[in-house]
Amino acid sequence: MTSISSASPAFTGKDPHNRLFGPLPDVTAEAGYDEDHPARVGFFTDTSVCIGCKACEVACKEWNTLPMDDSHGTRDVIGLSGMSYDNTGQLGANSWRHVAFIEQVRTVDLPMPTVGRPGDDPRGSVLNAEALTEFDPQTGQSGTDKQVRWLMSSDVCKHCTHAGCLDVCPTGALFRSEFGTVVVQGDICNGCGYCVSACPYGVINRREDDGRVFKCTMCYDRLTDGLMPACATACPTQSIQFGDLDELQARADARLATLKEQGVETARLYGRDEDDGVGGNGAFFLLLDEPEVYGLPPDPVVTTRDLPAMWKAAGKAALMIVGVAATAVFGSRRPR
Amino acid sequence: MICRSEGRAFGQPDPAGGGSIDGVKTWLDAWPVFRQLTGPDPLGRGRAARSRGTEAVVSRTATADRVAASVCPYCAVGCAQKVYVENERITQIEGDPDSPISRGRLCPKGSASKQLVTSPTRVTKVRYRRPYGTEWEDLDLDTAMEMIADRVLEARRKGWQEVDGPPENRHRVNRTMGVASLGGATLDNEENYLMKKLYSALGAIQIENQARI
Amino acid sequence: MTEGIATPGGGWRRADGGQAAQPRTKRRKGGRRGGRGEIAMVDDVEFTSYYGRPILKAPVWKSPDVPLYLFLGGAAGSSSILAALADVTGRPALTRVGRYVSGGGALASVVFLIHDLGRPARFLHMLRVFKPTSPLSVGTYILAPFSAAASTTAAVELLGWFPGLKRFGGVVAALFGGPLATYTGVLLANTAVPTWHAAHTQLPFVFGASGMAAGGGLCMVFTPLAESEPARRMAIAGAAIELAVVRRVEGSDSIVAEPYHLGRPGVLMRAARACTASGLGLALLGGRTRAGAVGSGLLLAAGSLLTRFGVFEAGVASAKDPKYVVVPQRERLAARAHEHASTITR
Amino acid sequence: MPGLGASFGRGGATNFLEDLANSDCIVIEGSNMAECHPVGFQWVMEAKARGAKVVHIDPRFTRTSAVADLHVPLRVGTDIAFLGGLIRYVLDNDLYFREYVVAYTNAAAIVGEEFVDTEDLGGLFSGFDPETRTYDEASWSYEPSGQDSRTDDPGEAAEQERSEQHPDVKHSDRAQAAGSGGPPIPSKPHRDETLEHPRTVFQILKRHFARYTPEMVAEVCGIEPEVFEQVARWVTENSNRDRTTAWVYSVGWTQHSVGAQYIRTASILQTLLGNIGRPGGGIMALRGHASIQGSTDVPTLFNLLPGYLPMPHAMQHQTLDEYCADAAGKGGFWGNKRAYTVSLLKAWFGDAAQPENDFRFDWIPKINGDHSSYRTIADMIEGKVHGYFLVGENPTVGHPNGRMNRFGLANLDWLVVRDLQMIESATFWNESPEIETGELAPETIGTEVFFLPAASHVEKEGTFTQTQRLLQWRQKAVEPPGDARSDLWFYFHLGRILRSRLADSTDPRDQALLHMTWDYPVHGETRDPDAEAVLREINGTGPDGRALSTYVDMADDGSTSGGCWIYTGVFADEVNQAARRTPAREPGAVASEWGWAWPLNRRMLYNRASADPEGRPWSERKKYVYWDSAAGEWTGADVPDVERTKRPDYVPPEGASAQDALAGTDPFVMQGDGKAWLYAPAGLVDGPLPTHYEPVESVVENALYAQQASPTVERIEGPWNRENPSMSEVFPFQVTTYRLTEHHTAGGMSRTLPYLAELQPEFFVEVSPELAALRGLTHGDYATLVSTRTAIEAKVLVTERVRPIRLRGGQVVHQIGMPYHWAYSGLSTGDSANDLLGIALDANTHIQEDKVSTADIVPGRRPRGPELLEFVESYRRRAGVGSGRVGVNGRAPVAEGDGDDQVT
Repeated sequence: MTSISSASPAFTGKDPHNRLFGPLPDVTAEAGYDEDHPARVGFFTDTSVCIGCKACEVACKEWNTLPMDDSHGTRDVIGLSGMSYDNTGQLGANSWRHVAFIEQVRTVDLPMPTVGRPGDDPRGSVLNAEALTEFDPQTGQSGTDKQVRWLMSSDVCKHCTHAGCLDVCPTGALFRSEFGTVVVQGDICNGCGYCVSACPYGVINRREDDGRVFKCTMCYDRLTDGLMPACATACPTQSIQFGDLDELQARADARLATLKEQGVETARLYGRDEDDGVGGNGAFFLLLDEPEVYGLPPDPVVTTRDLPAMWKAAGKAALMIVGVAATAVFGSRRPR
Repeated sequence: MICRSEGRAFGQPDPAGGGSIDGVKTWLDAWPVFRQLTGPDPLGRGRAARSRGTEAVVSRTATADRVAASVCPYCAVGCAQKVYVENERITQIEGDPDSPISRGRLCPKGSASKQLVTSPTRVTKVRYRRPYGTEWEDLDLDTAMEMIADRVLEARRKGWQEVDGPPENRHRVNRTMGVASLGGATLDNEENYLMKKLYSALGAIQIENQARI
Repeated sequence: MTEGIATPGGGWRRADGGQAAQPRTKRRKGGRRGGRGEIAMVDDVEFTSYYGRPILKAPVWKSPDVPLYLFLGGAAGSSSILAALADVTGRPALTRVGRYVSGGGALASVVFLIHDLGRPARFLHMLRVFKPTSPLSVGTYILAPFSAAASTTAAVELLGWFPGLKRFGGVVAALFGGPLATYTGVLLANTAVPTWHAAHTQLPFVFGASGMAAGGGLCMVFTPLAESEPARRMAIAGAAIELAVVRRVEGSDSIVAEPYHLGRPGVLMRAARACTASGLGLALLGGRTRAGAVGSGLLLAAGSLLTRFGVFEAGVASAKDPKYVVVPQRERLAARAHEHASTITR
Repeated sequence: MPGLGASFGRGGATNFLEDLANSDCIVIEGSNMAECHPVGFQWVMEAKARGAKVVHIDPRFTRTSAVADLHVPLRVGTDIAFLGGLIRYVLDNDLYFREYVVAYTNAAAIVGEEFVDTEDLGGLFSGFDPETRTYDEASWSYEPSGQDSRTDDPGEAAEQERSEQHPDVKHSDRAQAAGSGGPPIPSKPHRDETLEHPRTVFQILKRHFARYTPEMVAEVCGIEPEVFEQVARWVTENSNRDRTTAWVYSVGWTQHSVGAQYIRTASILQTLLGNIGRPGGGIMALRGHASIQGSTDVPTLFNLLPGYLPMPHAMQHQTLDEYCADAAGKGGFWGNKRAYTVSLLKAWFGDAAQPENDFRFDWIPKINGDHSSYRTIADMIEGKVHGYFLVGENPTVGHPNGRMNRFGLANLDWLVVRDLQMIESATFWNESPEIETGELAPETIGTEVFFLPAASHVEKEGTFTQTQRLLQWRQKAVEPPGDARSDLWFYFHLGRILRSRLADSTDPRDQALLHMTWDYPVHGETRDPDAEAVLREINGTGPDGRALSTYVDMADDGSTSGGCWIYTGVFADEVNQAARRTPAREPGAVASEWGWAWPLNRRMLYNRASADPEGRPWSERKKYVYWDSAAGEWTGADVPDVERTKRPDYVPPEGASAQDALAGTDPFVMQGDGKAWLYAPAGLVDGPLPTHYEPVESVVENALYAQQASPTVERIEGPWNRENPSMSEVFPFQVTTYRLTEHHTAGGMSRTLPYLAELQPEFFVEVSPELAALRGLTHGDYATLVSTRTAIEAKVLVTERVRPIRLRGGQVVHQIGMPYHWAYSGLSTGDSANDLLGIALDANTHIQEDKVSTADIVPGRRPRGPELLEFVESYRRRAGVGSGRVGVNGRAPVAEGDGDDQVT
């Protein structure tokens, strides 16, 4: 028997079952799937073991038959970006994985800036055993006055718990799949472009010659066949790990603990915290520097968190118009 | 009218042909707003929003006619590949997780293997450039093989040596210096074997391979 | 615009260094001419980014389609209310003009909305679901009945048929007119675009007020003086509120208000203010003359239009510069860290 | 890989990739493994996750360095100095694995009195002939022990040894014949197991490496002594009974004028540390192409027959007896050379090969010098070569000195190119840079070009042999499109047509062709030959006609056949063992039923050394193959690399030969003495021990010896291959070339693919900020690089990952990084890095030194057309080298009669 349920509590953000932000233990059930739906799956991208090979980018494009483009997303054009080895530039309609390359150097604060023969400098070397043993992953020690480190990180759609793109999609083209992922339905999207502005990570984008928007589907079709997404399948060093989200979270916590133990103070998880502005990510990361260094927002918040307040304001503003109009009409002298 | 066209765009096909109560029901079910109002997905974020295309999604790994066991042709790690074939066309190439060496993983080049073998810029017809010619010409494969055979015999003859070396150090060599060959290191062992065998039988010795480089 | 040389110390934080590699200094007020607002802005605030590249995708909405849509929706919405009330109070000329403005505006806005789609043929997919979380979905369910009612009303008004239906249509349109004029504020605010989202409780008022200024202004232009007074009053009230709220939005202490003052959006916003303010003055002082009504009505409409363009482009500019994403979020994090200073360790 | 062959007896990687996970320390040197072998690199990351230290020693900070624990940015071309320093460190501090060294290496062997080391000859060894620039190795020999210099034919063997030293023989790459089976040695040496005798290998080693102090290493390599010490500590702390260190190298070592000696140095170090033949140890040679190991095992190389049998040399090998004399009666598996050779001849010539006709040994053509690829190119320019086959190779881009390569092609009668895409080597006649400069024109080029489309790897079946000697069978997925055919098809049918053309010939020279076995079954519409039948022929058959299971069963009487003896067993039990796909039980375990590895499915070579002389594992942690005394056989995780039932205490009886001449404690079964060679008394043409020489083109003076560059470097001289003078102000910067993850070698398989082209879309060079400032180079703009060969332009990437090196005296060495994938065709285009390079060869291998050269770099784009020629010529004039001007199609200019062209 069908019953008409009211959407209004959700509208206020106060419906315990349809919250617009905050942790959601079962985002899939939230989207109307039965109890026996598959576990929510996700990506854990451990950038401390990324070797920047871009296999993820190519495997993704091969599976999803995406067009080639340059670092600005211009389709069927290529050119050197000058951003280290990153010629993909960004996530977009044509690139659903993007490997960022960040070159960093810092001067070693100790004396002896140049290489020379031993004994030339009585104060000895900049390097000592302790300094050498506590390097970060992705830190090469280069044996002179400068330390170089080259960070690499494969970015992807975050498949947010509270996905702005999904929330604002007016056609239902973007939907939550039974795996808890966020997917665009190509037969529905009419290219309104709202999702593009709603994504706090700048992930989804419109392919201009096609008119529709595109982004990572976490290989929805492969998931239905019991396969891993193409990128995680290809990743040579398991920097991209795919699996049940809770399992990945446990693995990530353990990895972080290990790195911290090894003295890698710069390691941190990104998108792991369910109390963050998007209720945690389905695709989260272990980073070795601040998120913005990788082109990620440091504290993203799903825009719909504030939607109840906005609707309230819009309602008040509409009443204001009616009030002003009424005052204007009724306060004016009647024409003769 | 709106709903009808929408129903065609994304709804389920209407088996009852419309008009009957069942037909209306099916047609209503196909309208996500109805599913929103009546189902567990009032906000239309998940189950209610699923399209006909989504319900029909199937992985092309699942529809393949067969899967061939192969090996990546790029570097020498020797990553195992699974080659999916459907209607005699390659639909996907990916790593074979059973491989003890690669564990199913591929680098960007290996991941681009499908593009390598299905590339539209692959040359699939014999091309021929005549001496002093300024254009490529077409040539039949059989004709090309016959022409090459002619030229091999002629070059072999022109470059034949019974003996070689300065007078004080002259030895039988039984070979031709007229034909040389350079192979890539993506040749199969079987191919290399036939090449070396045939060239040696012809007396050709300047047989080289990328392995030198 | 991109640099391949790594910045020494850029973002590299380590335990041994003690503190962050670079201090985040407080923003200086104003902001200087920053070219395209990328690296050139670094001297203004210090923040880290990925080669100065945007974090967000700039809105793909086209200009002028969307700003025009916002403008027309506002004008049509407010004028439909005006028309309905004028009808009730026996102002046939104002009623007629109001219906024409709202009907014409409704039709045109539908056209612009559809034209802005990547796949215009799929416009009807908008009616596939009803998403309260999507202002565009809600807006569709506002615009659809509104445009149907308003344009039908305008048509029968023009043709002079079915007077009864006319009033009914006018009332229906008026019911949806207010939401139509203000939901567009939510439409822009409910995005990750920093400058838009920051003003999320104000934009509906900006747009509602601006819609009244535009609707009132346009009705003033076409309505004989005898009946134009309500339009003038609504326009004056709208313009006054618009100026006041925009001032608050632009004057915000947050860095994300900066785009309102820079570049093209800055020019647009200044022009909008000039038009609206002068329109307001003219309406107050000379709005009861025909020439004054026409002049002030046009100025107010122009001001409203420029506001829409200005707000739209300021948002686009804010999405293109990572500064407007990183700095406010960093400030937010810092504030939160300050709150929990005792428990948080970096 | 003669460096490995001369050290251990086989030229292949000693371990397998998965085994890297068992390492406690991994040193990657001369390889950018993460970028060039990303999937193999997972095992390095696995080891790292288990706590191993990962060191990357490389001039450039690469994606490998990025995830290493330590990056050592040594100056390009100084690896021998670095490794030599490590050897000295190990010897001086008594950190070598003494028990292993004494038992399993030739450390105790006593070298003859005539040997004089580089220490006493200013960087040369005894026996050098400056005229021919070759060594006579006689003085390098062991002091004979007298008792066991046994051979079946002493006279012939002596003759062989004499002729071995002839320059013609030297130039014919005999070293590579040590690919399986170390070089033959005349006799087993005297030994002093106390290692105290001054002429023991051990003491010679100590003296030879005495000057490679940490300070000297720092000076030569341009690194901190402390960094060196850190590496030394990590390596030695992780090399003992319980722990092992692995060394990984690739073409960063081989592509040097002393490439084989680079590998030798690492071999010496790893042997001293006791890391060979043990899990997590070894030397991992990473090959760069799908079947590059296979292409040397079943060689299409001028100097080899299948299974590393040398190509017969005209001076030495007119008969089968002469051919086998050096090995007959010798110790080690090399002792069965005759059986392998006869089986090969039976496989090729079938019934026509009989004992009474010497198994038709005379049908194998003879070599008498260098017939390698580069020499052949020079010969082409001279008009000496008429026809050329390019089979999946793109030399005008992938080989150094593209211009010279193109001149070679322009002087052929005909050229057959077989490839997937229209590669640059097929379009040289109308699209090459020399068309633009006017040096070539279609109207003057008489080369007839046939482009035949080839089948891709999924359109044919067959085996690749990957980097760890593993053969893996590929199934055919689909038919090739259009005219595309497999190379197997092409050669089979070409042979068929040639045989039918000559069917009636009685000319002796045609008889080999007419009598060779060429009756493979064919399949399908295109009549594709059956690759499995070919593989079975390679495997060989026994007297009963069934496939052989092991080469041990090969006989020299003609009763067995086999096309490549080291591959015998790949078709054991009539089963295609290479097609097996049984996964390993757990990650890193030895997956013995996945594919098939030569020899005899052994995954780790010399694994007898994983046990102590008594046959017990060195430690529980590093247990691998050991003697099970109860069962009376060797057992363990892998196929033992020793006869299964040979007792550890076996002592060869007087007069034993082949494997029977090796003791139960001899793990290096392919060596005549069963030992790993710290000192190579034979097998390498440039010295028994590695010595640091500067690269041929260097901006630095050799700090170790008066001898600047390797004395035996081979050069091919002509106007099209000038050499940049060392320490020249005209060419003040060091250049190194390399690959990127996103592309594959000459680019035919990557620049044509959108998904790869977009990832690295343009040719670029990497320079340090300091060099950019010095030369006014702008990030993202063009720069022009100039050498005596030509000038090319590239986009500039300024990066801190490339750094200048300051040497003593303040000399600053700037290094320019240059990936070599580009040329004018495909989606991603640019000038070709290899055009900048010259050809100078390692005399052991005829492999070119393209990892290091010199050039100048200036901002902006290069001149176009004929102006380019004048631009480069002006550099040549300033550097004082000969003109590079050429005549029609690159031939020597008639007017100048420039006589320095040595190609005769």
